[in-house]
Amino acid sequence: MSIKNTLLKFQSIIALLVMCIVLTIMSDKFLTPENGWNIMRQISVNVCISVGMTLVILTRGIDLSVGSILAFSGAVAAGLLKYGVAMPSLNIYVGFTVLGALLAGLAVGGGLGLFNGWMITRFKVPPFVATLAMLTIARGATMLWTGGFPITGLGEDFAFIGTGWFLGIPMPVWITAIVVAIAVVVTKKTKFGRYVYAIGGNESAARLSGLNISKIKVWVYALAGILAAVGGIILTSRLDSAQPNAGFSYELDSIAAVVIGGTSLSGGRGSIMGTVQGALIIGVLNSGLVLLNVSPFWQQIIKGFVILVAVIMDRVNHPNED
Amino acid sequence: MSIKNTLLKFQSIIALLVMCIVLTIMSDKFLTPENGWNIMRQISVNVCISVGMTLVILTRGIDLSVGSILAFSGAVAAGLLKYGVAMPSLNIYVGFTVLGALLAGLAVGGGLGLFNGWMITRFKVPPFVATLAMLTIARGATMLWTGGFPITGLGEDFAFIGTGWFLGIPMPVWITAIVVAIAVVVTKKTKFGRYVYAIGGNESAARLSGLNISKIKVWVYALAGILAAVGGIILTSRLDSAQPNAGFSYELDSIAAVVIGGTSLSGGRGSIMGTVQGALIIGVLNSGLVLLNVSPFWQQIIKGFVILVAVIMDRVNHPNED
Amino acid sequence: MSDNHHILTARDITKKFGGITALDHVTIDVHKGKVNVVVGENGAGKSTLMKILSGVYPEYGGDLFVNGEKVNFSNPKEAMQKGIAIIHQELNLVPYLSVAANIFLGREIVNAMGMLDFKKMNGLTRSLLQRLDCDISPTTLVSDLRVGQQQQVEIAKALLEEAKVVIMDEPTSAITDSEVENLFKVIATLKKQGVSILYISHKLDELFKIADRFIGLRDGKMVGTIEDADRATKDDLIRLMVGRDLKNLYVKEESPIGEEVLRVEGISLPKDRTKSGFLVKDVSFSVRKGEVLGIFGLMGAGRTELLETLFGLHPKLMTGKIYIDGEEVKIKSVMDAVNLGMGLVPEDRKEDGLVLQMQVSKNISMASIDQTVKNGFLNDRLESKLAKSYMADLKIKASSEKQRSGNLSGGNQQKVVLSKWLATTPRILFLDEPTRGIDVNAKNEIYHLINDLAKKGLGVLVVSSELPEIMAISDRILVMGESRITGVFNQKEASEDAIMNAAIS
Amino acid sequence: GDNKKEGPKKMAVVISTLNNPWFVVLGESAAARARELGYEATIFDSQNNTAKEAEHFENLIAAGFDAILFNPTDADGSVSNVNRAKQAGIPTFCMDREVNSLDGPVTQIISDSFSGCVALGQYFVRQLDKKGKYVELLGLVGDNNTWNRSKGFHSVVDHFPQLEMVAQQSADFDRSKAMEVLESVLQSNPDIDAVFCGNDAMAMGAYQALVAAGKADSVKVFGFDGAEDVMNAIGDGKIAATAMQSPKFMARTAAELADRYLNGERDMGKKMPIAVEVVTQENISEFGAYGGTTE
Ligand SMILES: Nc1ncnc2c1ncn2[C@@H]1O[C@H](COP(=O)(O)OP(=O)(O)OP(=O)(O)O)[C@@H](O)[C@H]1O
Ligand SMILES: Nc1ncnc2c1ncn2[C@@H]1O[C@H](COP(=O)(O)OP(=O)(O)OP(=O)(O)O)[C@@H](O)[C@H]1O
Ligand SMILES: [Mg+2]
Ligand SMILES: [Mg+2]
Repeated sequence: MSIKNTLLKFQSIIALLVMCIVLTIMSDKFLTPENGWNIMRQISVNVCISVGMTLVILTRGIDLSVGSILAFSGAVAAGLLKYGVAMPSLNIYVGFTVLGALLAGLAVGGGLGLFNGWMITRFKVPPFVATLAMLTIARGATMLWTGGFPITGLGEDFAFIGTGWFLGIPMPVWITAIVVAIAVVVTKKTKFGRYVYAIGGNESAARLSGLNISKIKVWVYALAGILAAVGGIILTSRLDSAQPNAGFSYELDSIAAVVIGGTSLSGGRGSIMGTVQGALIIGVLNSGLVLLNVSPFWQQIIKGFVILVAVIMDRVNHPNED
Repeated sequence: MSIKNTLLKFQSIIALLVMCIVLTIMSDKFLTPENGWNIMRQISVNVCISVGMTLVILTRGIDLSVGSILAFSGAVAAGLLKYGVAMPSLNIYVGFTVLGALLAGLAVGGGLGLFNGWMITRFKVPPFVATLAMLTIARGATMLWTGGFPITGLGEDFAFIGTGWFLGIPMPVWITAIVVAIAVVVTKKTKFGRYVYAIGGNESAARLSGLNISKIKVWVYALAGILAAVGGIILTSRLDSAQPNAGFSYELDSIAAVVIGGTSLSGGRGSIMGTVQGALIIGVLNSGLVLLNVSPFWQQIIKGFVILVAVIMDRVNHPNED
Repeated sequence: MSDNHHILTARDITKKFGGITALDHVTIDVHKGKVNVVVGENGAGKSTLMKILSGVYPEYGGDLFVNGEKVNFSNPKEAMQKGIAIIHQELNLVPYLSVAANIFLGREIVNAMGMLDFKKMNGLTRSLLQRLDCDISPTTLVSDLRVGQQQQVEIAKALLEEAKVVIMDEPTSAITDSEVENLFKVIATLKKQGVSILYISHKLDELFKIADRFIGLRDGKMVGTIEDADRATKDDLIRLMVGRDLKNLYVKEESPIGEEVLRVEGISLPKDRTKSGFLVKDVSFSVRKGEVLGIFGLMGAGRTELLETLFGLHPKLMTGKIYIDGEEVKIKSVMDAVNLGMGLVPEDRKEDGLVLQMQVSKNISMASIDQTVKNGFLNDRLESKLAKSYMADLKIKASSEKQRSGNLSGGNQQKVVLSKWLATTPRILFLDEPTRGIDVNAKNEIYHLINDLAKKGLGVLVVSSELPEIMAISDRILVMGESRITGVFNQKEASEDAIMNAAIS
Repeated sequence: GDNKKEGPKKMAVVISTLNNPWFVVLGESAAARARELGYEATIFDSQNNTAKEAEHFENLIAAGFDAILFNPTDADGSVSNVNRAKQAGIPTFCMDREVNSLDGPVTQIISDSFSGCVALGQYFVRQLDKKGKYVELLGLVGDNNTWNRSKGFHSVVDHFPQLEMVAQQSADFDRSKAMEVLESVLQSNPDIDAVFCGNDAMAMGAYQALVAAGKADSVKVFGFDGAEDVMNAIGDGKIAATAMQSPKFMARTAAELADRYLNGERDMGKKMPIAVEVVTQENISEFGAYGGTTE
């Protein structure tokens, strides 16, 4: 009984291991340090976004706008870095350092997230709808800001964020690891994290316990926005280019990672580390399907079934929870 | 008080009227019979899909796979019509009439919907996840079926479905009107419709009243699939071509129509006619923005805000619900 | 209001929900160090008033005073800071958090680093629960607790802070008698410490044990107080609540007992597939037409599960045989049960009984919708007719059959659920705690209804945790303890002691 | 250490999107030619997403491919990917679209959208006799091909003040979007003379809308790509012109150059522009779809 429970508890890790073993047998290129860093670097953007998504989903919300926010904040950071802000009529020109541009990008992400949270708490717009609207709005804003053209040539310093190595580990992996570490501590060890779970578990109980639901939710959406911006900056830096259509349909990848990682869409149950495992499963799958030379059309079908199987396994473990 | 209530009740119609009046003032081309048919023809696909989506959302579910199912069933109908089924090894060739191809397309849509429903009821996969998986799977299947190429040249008879006129009314409008009429009767006047509302309102009470929840839900998802197929056939016929990437992100348009039409994402409240109004609002907006030659960048931003405003108005009316 | 024995005063409180006036210029005083009991029928406005006093509803007409100082709470936390704690009528716990996390929700203890101090919180939780004589580990998830245990966690939560006023809105609706005794001991201790209690309950017997004074609410208005609780009689109390004497207090009428309608043999329901434990174990009994079979037991005895099993909710796990009219039947789903003439009025009417946002008429026709179908379509007129006939029969108070059932008071909601099943013309009716949370007047009406149903020849099973109730309405009493039957009594030979002994054994 | 494995060498075909048949042809022709030359070939779909493309490059570097036949998503955004492959010792051969780097790819076989649209614009002006009203349907507004084509076209057409653009809308390179958008545009501008579309799928959608409005005969439609159904339509006189980019030819050339490079040949031009030719009813007989019959 207890062995069975342990097995069940670590099912996503086990699923991951099984996948890795199969891939190692089927391709001698899979189990190489290079490929390992590869996969880690590839999932870094999704993990950053998905950490924010986990918080949102824990409060029983959803955020469809992460992909668009990612694109907009990346574009803002890139644009400011490259062109600065010029107001010829006032004879003003403000140049931006890398740090300044980064902060501006994060601020934009946080601001849009804040707007999401404001709509959701102040006007009681369902999260699905509020963030669906933001998906469209932020995409339009990105197009306006970039005029539809990628912003490229952002310089060595900026490129370091996405492509550099530090102590033998790629920078995006560092950033993601730090984000994950902070998020784990916040969810497990702080009042804020506790409140996030409480709101998702039973919002009215949380309200009656005197929690400021609106404030916490606004924060959660703002954080999701900031983390989307972090993802946007990593992506822009890796590509040395802010693409106007970056992050398209990333919300679905991110929700998939969260759900495969065992976080319940009905809130209150789940964890950051689960999400990281979910993102790893998707990353290993993506990379594995390519290594095994699976046709792109079949890849989509296989991915769909993997999502189903992962979630059904999770259901088998928690049959009573809805 | 009663005037205010009446105003509130007809808010979507009023919103629609206001939009129409503004557009009529801004463009003398708006209020013409031609443009009227135009808009009706354009929204017909979305209305068909959204009728199914309304049923799904009334049961407190969601269906993200409608766009992919639309593409796949359209492609199947077009492929069978054009090439039939050939099994050279068995020396079998089956040609398809237009009717046969249509029925096959509808059957494919219904079958995929059935699969959604089966995952959701039998394995307790959350609707969001089950249909997210189907979104990917059906898209992959479409690519496999078409090899990535559109299937074109489907003949006069087939084209009539999407482009013909009958008694002075375009065929897609006829089909949509019939779908809507049946759906209104079903939701308001049949046991099945009543049960759909009951399940969304309180699933556990519905179960304890002896309703066969699983059966009803499976039917609802199957219907959503069939209606997506209807949309797919109209679209394929209008274009005289089944596009492998047809229906991309239609699920979002459809959910927007349902929600703007006042159906609650938490189930049990809403109506088919509301959804039709929601789709009309989106259709008038789309067409109006083009009529006014608004830049494509701004169109997205404006649409996002219209969704927000519509839903906030709805919230103001039903402040106590969820 | 300067006199210092009024710790809390509410003056001219008015509260409206949309068109409904829940409270209409209510003025009450809470006396220091006393148990102030608020009585009133369902929907009188008791809970609403308590929510205003505890800061849940920040918007209302009128003024609140704590110790003579005017206050206006904008959230529950502010009320708590002023020393007002509340145990809500509905359970308000977060299922996936631990007991300790729930108790400390909103006032967590953090260490110097700003991190949660689990050790300290768990320790304090343990000692708090010990005070209530309650044996729950602080780290258990609330979702793993029984309802009764959850209610104790709620109580512990209210006692955590050194409150000056503790409001208890029906705290005993789901806990066992011995747990009630513990609660009363805690209340006595609190009183000694000068803490004031505001107490609400529909169980009149227990009120007489602890009340110091009574405050009556009726239809959102204050109707008077009884300052000396010891001298009040049950009739006084009922008059305060209802505004008149309750005539025909329930006396069971004999109904002719016919032949056997339901017999079950060896019904068992394992906890899960491993069959390591049972929720229902080897239960056999029979019910005859016109008979009311009461099922008594302590909380968690397995009564709800027994009814659910018979009603087809656990077809895969259950074992045993069911006979209806002497013929063995297989019940694989609720549908089967309904088709065989069974009906179940569940324990929790809001969660499992009603679709709250639907009209009364639609709820009534839910389980027997075929009789409102004409030419294949639902017929509005037939549906209204059906609903109206039951609303008249059961005296359901509603503005019309089109009213949203969520807006009805508890007793009337219960009657709507009953109507739903009566409309299926059942032969066997299961009632699970049919009077929980229902006021004395409505209770009485439901007893009469049960009696009438029996007279019409139905077999009725009633689950109840209230001993006087079960003795008053049953022809026969089945006692359950720890998932099995521990005693069977005829009405004549039943005594409170004997039943209680069987329940504990 | 790329030479230590036995078995056939592997070519990766990285395509910007498979959501458009033109690119499917490009990808499959490249893969087919590579297989004819004795290689294993795998197609990767970047889904119009430079980030996805970066992932593909990383994966295929890890998987030890020997050469990359590359159709970039973005001239600037894809540079870093090409450089990464180069560092790993894997040569890249660009097809159809270029990257803004001279030393990254071994060679670039470019179909020049800009000059193709210049030619198309000239034909457009002639067809309309320098005056009239027209509508432009843009592709995805976040895609630089959209703008290359639009700019090339306008660089000619804007010199003729009597050619008036009455509407410029986006239809996402999508057939059904194009139909819907043009249907609405026709409401406010029923008297247009021509529609210029950023690709052939949109041209077909625009044609469908014109048929429905009964204007197919009076309005000239111009596309870009040389897709099969548009070629047929030009033959039937339904569509005025398209610009033929020869995906099959470019793909084959790329595969052959890669083969020669892997066999030691180093002497190749950095850029190989492939002419984009205007296809009209007069010269249609010289072309097959996607440049199929011209070798
Ligand atoms: N949130 C709400 N919205 C609308 N009406 C409400 C709300 N809460 C309470 N009411 C109404 O206010 C009135 C008073 O309700 P309240 O819950 O205070 O009664 P109560 O005396 O506590 O009854 P019970 O004994 O059944 O608990 C009722 O008519 C009820 O329907
Ligand atoms: N959520 C749960 N998880 C595990 N066991 C439970 C749970 N709920 C109830 N039980 C167990 O099921 C058995 C029956 O519980 P239940 O409360 O339904 O009994 P009951 O006799 O109907 O009591 P009640 O008076 O509350 O209706 C008890 O042994 C209890 O411990
Ligand atoms: Mg109450
Ligand atoms: Mg029970």
